[in-house]
Amino acid sequence: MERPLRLIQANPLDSLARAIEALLVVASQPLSVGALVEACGDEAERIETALGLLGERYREGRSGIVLEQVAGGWAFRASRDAAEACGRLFERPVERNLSQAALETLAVVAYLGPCSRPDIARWRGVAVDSVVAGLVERGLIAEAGRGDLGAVRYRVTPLFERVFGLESLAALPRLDDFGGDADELRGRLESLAERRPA
Amino acid sequence: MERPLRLIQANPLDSLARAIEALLVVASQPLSVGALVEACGDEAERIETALGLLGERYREGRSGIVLEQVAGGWAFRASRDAAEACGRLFERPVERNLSQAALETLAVVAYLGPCSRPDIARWRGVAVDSVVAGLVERGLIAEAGRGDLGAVRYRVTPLFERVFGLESLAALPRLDDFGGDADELRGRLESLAERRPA
Amino acid sequence: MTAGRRWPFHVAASDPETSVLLAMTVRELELDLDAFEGPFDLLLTLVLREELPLVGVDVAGIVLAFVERLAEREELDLDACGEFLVLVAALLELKARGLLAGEADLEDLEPGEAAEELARRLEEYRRIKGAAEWLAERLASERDRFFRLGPAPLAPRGERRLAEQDPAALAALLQALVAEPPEVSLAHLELRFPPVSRFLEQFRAVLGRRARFDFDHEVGGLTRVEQAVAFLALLELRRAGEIRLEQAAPFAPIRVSREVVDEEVSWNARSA
Repeated sequence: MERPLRLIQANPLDSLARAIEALLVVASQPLSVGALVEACGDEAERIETALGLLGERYREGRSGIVLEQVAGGWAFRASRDAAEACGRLFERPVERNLSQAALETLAVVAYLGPCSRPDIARWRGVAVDSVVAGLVERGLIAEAGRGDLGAVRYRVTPLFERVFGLESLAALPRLDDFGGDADELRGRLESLAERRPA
Repeated sequence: MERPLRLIQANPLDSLARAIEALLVVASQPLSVGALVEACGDEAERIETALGLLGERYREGRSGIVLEQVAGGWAFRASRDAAEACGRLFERPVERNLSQAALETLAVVAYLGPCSRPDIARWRGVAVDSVVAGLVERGLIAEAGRGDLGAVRYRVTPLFERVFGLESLAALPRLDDFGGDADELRGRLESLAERRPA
Repeated sequence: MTAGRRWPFHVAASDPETSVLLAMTVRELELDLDAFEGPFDLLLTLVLREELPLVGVDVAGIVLAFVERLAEREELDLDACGEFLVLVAALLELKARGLLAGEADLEDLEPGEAAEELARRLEEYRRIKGAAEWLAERLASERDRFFRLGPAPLAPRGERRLAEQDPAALAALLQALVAEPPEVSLAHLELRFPPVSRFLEQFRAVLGRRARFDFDHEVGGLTRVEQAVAFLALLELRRAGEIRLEQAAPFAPIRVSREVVDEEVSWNARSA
């Protein structure tokens, strides 16, 4: 705790550099000098000098964190030395399981799609916005036009069929008591939704 | 800023520590020792030693980037000194305007989860649908399967632990330690009684 | 008991010289609770219309507000205290039933056991409130802790891959979703209290036939909860200026009579 304090006094730019470090580690996109000026309440020239110091500190071969100037401004990235480890971190996840919410939503869309978010929410009895967004992002469901009321409807994708090992949707297992009749299923879900307590 | 670097270079764990720095600066969420072991292809014990070195280097008062143990893993955050600068640039959408109802619901789910909306309603004594939907939207709670009666159950997320700065749910105070306010109420009544004119 | 007893209190007037001693009824007692802010009688009305869940209402807070008001006074108004006690007792009974509602096995409990169960639940709720307070304080102390949400700007974009899944899981989940839910117990319905409107209509009908009636006579044979609701309906009618209430002495029968409307005053009120 003692040393860096003395260091600050020795270098007036040090606390500015530390503020910039902090901003860069929190940012979700590169930060321009203008944004740093606004955040630090300091002059552009001093910001640039501080960025120079940080570039020296966070550079390839010296640190695992590397400061890089890109189109939109400045950002931290992983050093090239760590590329292999980063590759494992980001590519590793062959995810075994989908969440319960994701599976249930997929079941509804697979058996009863195309259907809209309000349909799915009503039938499942919970809000589904973030689950649907997640499934779209993963490419398991996709938009399939709009319904009568103008709401975007969704269907499952070829990737879904691949992941679930299905030749086509017709190969989905039958439900007991429902001979593959989607209308009957839909009717049943609607009547359950009506009776569900608010 | 010079000194800690020499410390890392002098140490045989240096390249491991740099790989961990790199992983942490790009990771989307806190990384567990297990995840680091897998990504770095190194032993847990060495990973932990390297984390110790990094904790020394990236600590409050010494660096703008701070290493913290949170939500079951390790993550970088901004130093508290830089909070003002960060506040000018970044929103806090997750925790902004958390109502009393939202906090009580979070408390129920954190301590007694997984639990369903009817469970939470019973604890809080009011309908909780919109509060629960809001917390799901913020990512502080998530679905965790269905209970015996078919109701969706919820648990708190790692983001909850992160926002509240908890190493894990075990870091919450014991529920039994709350509830001393019966005495406080009695005290307030007594002090009022004393103030009453004879 | 005298319904609508005036409850005098001092108001901070803009000019202290002309500060007047205003009178108010217990029902106009101003409350500032977590769940509710406003006069006591509005709280009662909202509770009876089931627009405000009573379980969230801090009855101790109401008692404190009343006692604080009492402390501002020079002397004790026993009648006002009596009215207050009746109203709070009714609220507490309704609240107790609300807290105990929804569990079929509770009706089998002995009164002593039920009281214990209620105390246990209140204690649990108090703990959850305590935990929520702790979370709020924690949030405040962590306000200067910033971290990134989402991926880093220059993070590698790894492809998300999913292990092979079993389609039978989908069928099973959908099957569960279309299954009839188990029979819901209706036992708790017995614990519900009747709507205040039922008594409003009943009392208006009686006053349509007769100029006055005895409250005790009308509500004899009803349960205590029904009597409490009937009493609140009475207060509601008096507040609307439809009836006049008289009581010769504390605990004497409450006499209810039609309010004689002053035509001119009511015309002025409408045009204002």
